[in-house]
Amino acid sequence: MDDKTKVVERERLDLDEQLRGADFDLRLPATVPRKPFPIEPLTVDARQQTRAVGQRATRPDGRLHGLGQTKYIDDLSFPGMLHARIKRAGIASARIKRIDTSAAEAMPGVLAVLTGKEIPVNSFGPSLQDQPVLVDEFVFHAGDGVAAVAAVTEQIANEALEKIVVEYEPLPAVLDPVAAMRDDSPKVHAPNSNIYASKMIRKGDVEKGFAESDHIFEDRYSTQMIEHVSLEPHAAIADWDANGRLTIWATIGRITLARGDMARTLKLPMSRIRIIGTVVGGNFGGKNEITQEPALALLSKKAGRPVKGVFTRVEEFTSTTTRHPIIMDYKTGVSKEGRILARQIRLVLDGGAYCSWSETTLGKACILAPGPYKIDNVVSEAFVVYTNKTMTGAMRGFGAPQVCFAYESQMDDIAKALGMDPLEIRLLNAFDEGSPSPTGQVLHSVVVKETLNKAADRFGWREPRS
Amino acid sequence: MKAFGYVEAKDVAHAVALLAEHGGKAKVLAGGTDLLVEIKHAVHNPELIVDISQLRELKVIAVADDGLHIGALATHGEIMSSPVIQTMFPALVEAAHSIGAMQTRNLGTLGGNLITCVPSMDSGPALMALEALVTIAGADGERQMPLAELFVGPRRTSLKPGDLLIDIVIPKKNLDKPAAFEKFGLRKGQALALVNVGAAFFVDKGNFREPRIALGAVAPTVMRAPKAEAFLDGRKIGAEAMAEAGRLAATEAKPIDDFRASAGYRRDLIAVLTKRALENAYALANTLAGKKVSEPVS
Amino acid sequence: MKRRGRGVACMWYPIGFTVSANASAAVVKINEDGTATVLTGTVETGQGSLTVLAQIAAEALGIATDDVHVVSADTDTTPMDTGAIASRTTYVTGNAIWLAAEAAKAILFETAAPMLGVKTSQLEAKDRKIQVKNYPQRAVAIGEVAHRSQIVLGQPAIGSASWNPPTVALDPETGQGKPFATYVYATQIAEVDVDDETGEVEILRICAAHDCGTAINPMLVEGQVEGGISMGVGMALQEEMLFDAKGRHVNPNLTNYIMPTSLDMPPIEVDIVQGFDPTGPFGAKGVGEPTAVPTAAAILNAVHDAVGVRITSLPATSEKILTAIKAKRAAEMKQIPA
Amino acid sequence: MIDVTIFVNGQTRDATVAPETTLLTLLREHLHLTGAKLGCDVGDCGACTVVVDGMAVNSCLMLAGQVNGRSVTTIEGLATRDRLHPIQKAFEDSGALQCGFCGPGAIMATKALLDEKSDPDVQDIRDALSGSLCRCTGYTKMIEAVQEAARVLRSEARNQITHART
Repeated sequence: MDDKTKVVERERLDLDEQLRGADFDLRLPATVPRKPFPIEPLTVDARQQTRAVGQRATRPDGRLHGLGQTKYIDDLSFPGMLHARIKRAGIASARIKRIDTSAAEAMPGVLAVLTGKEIPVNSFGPSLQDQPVLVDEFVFHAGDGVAAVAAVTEQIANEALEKIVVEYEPLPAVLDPVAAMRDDSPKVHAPNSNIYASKMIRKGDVEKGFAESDHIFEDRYSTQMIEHVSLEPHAAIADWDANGRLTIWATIGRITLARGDMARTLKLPMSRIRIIGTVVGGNFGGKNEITQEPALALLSKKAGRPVKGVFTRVEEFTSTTTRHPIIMDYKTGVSKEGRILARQIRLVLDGGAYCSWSETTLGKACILAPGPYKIDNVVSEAFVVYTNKTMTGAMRGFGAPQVCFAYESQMDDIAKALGMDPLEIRLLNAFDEGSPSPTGQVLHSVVVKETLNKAADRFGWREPRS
Repeated sequence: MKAFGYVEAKDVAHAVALLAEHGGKAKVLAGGTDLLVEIKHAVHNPELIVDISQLRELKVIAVADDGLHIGALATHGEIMSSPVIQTMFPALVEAAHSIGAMQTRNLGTLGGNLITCVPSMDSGPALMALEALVTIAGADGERQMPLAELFVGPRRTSLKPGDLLIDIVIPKKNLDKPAAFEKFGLRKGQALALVNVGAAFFVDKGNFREPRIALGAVAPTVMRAPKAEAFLDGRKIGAEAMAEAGRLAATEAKPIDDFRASAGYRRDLIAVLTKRALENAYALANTLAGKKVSEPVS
Repeated sequence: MKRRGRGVACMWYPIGFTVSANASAAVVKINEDGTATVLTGTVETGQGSLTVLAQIAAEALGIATDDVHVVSADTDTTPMDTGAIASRTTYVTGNAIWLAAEAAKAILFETAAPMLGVKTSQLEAKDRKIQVKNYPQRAVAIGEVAHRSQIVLGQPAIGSASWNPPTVALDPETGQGKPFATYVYATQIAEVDVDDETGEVEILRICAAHDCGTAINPMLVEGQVEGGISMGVGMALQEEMLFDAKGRHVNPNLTNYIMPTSLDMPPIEVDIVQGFDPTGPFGAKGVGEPTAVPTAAAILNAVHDAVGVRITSLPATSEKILTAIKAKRAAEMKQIPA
Repeated sequence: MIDVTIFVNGQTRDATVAPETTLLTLLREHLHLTGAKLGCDVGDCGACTVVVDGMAVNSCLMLAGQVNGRSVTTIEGLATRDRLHPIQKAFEDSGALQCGFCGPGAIMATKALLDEKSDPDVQDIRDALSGSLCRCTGYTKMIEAVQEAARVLRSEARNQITHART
């Protein structure tokens, strides 16, 4: 840099920066600043209390986040590390006729290319193992991966993806969960039925309850597909040592399960796999299972180098799990005083292309669907169906936000029809300590009424409205 | 991003010369908030980037004999904080403020927003309602034309390869014309417009004079609403007239159905936003006139 | 015109997996200076779970949060854990750590009992000391006990434990059973303004009262509630992954997938309804997921209160709301006899 | 390849990079300043926010060539060896960061706001943070943290003035 430029630069500095510049140790090889030390105390009181529970203790990791020092996966780098990218199908349902990776493999800078056929056990999933790491015969949804590349730079990896030729024979796609339940619907995972799990809760006698009711309310509600949008995309690094031991650094909230899935897909003993969960930049249920990790491991093995894979934001939407859309039919019988006497519920969950955490979501939605209310007569049944869309899985609430939207919307309509205050009808029906749940469980530490009253007091619900 | 060449233009002449030399294979980098996204998504694969982002002479905001000049490289942030624009055209401040977020407003430029030429651009409607002119530098020198003539279609302008938008001028006759900007998006922060509206008119003895209404996101380009304008011109200012102008504007627009909204909903919004823009322009007129509202609009 | 409305929604939500095992194991090592290291297989994914787990270990050992370091998320070094899922970390992993800490503490008590001349059953750990219950004047610093235990007696104070929530399988016919060990409850109330010309909803404020048993760290509980509500706001009004007729994604980016920005979020007032669940660590249950559960319902009930329309499919976009308002007006017009 | 000289966090740095290198890549991969994060790569999420010549920008939307000869402050440039920046301290004390991935960007956006406006109201703060998407916090504690940081910075500025007078 010439002297003239330096003068210009100096003028731009504020005092603070000049002082820091003066402190600059010229021997440092890079711009990375020396770490703050000695650190000022963390908020002393809370973290030093010896009655630790109940304290508003600050988080030690919060300091590192604020300094930009937390090492997320993309902040880690190893000598010789390669960058992986995955080619996405972009078609919702198809048979793969041919995959030609030769042009990509011939590119300078490309060290490994992988297709689904090379994966020892090409399926995984927390309950049903129906999800291929990379699809090999059929495409089940547009976000499926068909091939993976590891190259010395991400730019080269991206260009290599364009050189991979995949020929598809398009197949009919089923996108609507209700249509998917019909016998004549195309089967996502043929020849199996698209309905891949169901659940039933039955208590009392709903028909008798409806007969005794003064009013019957019947409504249908539906919710949408939602993405977790963790700010940190799914990311992982795979590396092997000369003893054939695999280490995976990954954005995964469940390392024990991840190790099991890695062992299964790669046919490796668990003792030869190490999963290190780094600080995860947001999970919300979206990072509870493996995604690209087996592919990265195999690319790393082929190339003999560590391999990093970071999903793009687009892949975060197209190729990771999402929240289940649910179609919810509610039939509720109430007395003229506003007591719920019977409730019949039918839920259809759109499961997308793979099961993932659908069974859990189905179960929780089905059990929670009647709401936090004392109801003697309940039928709640739920079905989850495959469609050729992005798979739905775990997301904050496992079906509960959806059914809560339904039962609480209907509750207000019931209150309105009966001329009751929405708060009062809830207090009338809400669980008490010892109330039986829809599955017959005797509930303990029940405070639903306390939360109703507390929120109402805070809001000023009972004060005259302006 | 794929590989490309990069040249930092020393001045406008240098930029124009580079563009003349490389034609359609070159792309101009002003703020980069649209261009770099489009290159990342492989919408464009330019061979050369001509970086004009540091040309300070294209950032000048000043009143001259022929009107208010806003340099094409003035960022949305600079427009928001310009005392001249704040005083004269709060509608332009509002339009700039409604774009993206602080970080993108500090990068994105007025010229870039106009040249990208997406139908939902937020810079277009208010400027079009103020009958802004644009100055183009090309191989044959500079020329000026109405802003409306710049827009040809979605992402298509009338600029020829080698042309560079350098200046936006609000003509002298409109320097004291009250103008308003209204926008409706799917959220409050970082929203793209479902509909946006610019409106401007003079108050002449309680009547509309030279009303101008421009609509965004409801046609292939930002468009004027001539029927609504003709309806208002010379008419007594009042709430019903404003509402009727809104209804007329809604019939003139050619909105489309897409995943963001239906055409019908966009028409509903045009009617409401046009009415509100007229109301706000009138309120501003009264403020500027320094007098109390003689005729409340509702 | 803007019309104001308010809406309430309450909910219940279970902690842990549905019937199936979701164990946690933990190791607590008391260092020879009386500080402690906790090993857990769970992963910090932003909630602050490691801080909460440190607080649980500290409480059990009578030391401060700062005295505890938590090592997590490494299959080579940390014991198995079902992970950061199902709002289970505080409750299940917390119980495992609490039990492990009790086991480690028992070793300290064996060392301390002869030092203090009492039985182990007479001891408690408090304020960084091992002391005699109801006679705190007789005490010895926990560091001294830990040092003696490890260096002099060769009995390092290390405890390990695991815990799994007790459940009863559901009957396959009727679904009757005890699927979860415990549940939490919550109510949220939203106040909104609805623009009846555009259908736009502005959320003015949300009051949230949440039960989590004992709040191990109220600041982190509030953080969960506030964040969960932002997801609920997105679910209520904005967010939706859209597909074209061929099943391809239409809006796989943050420009067109509309999630709440800071300008879209209302002020949130959080109340923690303090409870005590005897099955949880120091009475704690959990709070992560339930925070996102009642928000959409409360907002849509407020919209109904404001403009009298019931939106039954989410998200309730401004277009859906305006369409419903227009349909309601049309129906009302029909009812007026000519 | 192009040569770039930037003044980053008070230090002059040279780098030779491909023209398509973004400022974010320059910082993260060439200068090893990994505080700014890549969350979307197209200017929507704000995790890559840094301050260039006093203005908060998305570093994923600038080419390295554009910052040649300019001054850049990143999250790594806020704290000194013995002291957190008041914004960092306020974010920590308020529990404003959960997963933390948006944190460096949100803090740099806050820095730009408070440099411009020492006493922002809540609407100003919401406006300044609207380019920093956060999925964990609902922005509530973040807004409280910005208010607290503003209060501390104002009081420090007052003390400095008083100190200068005496």
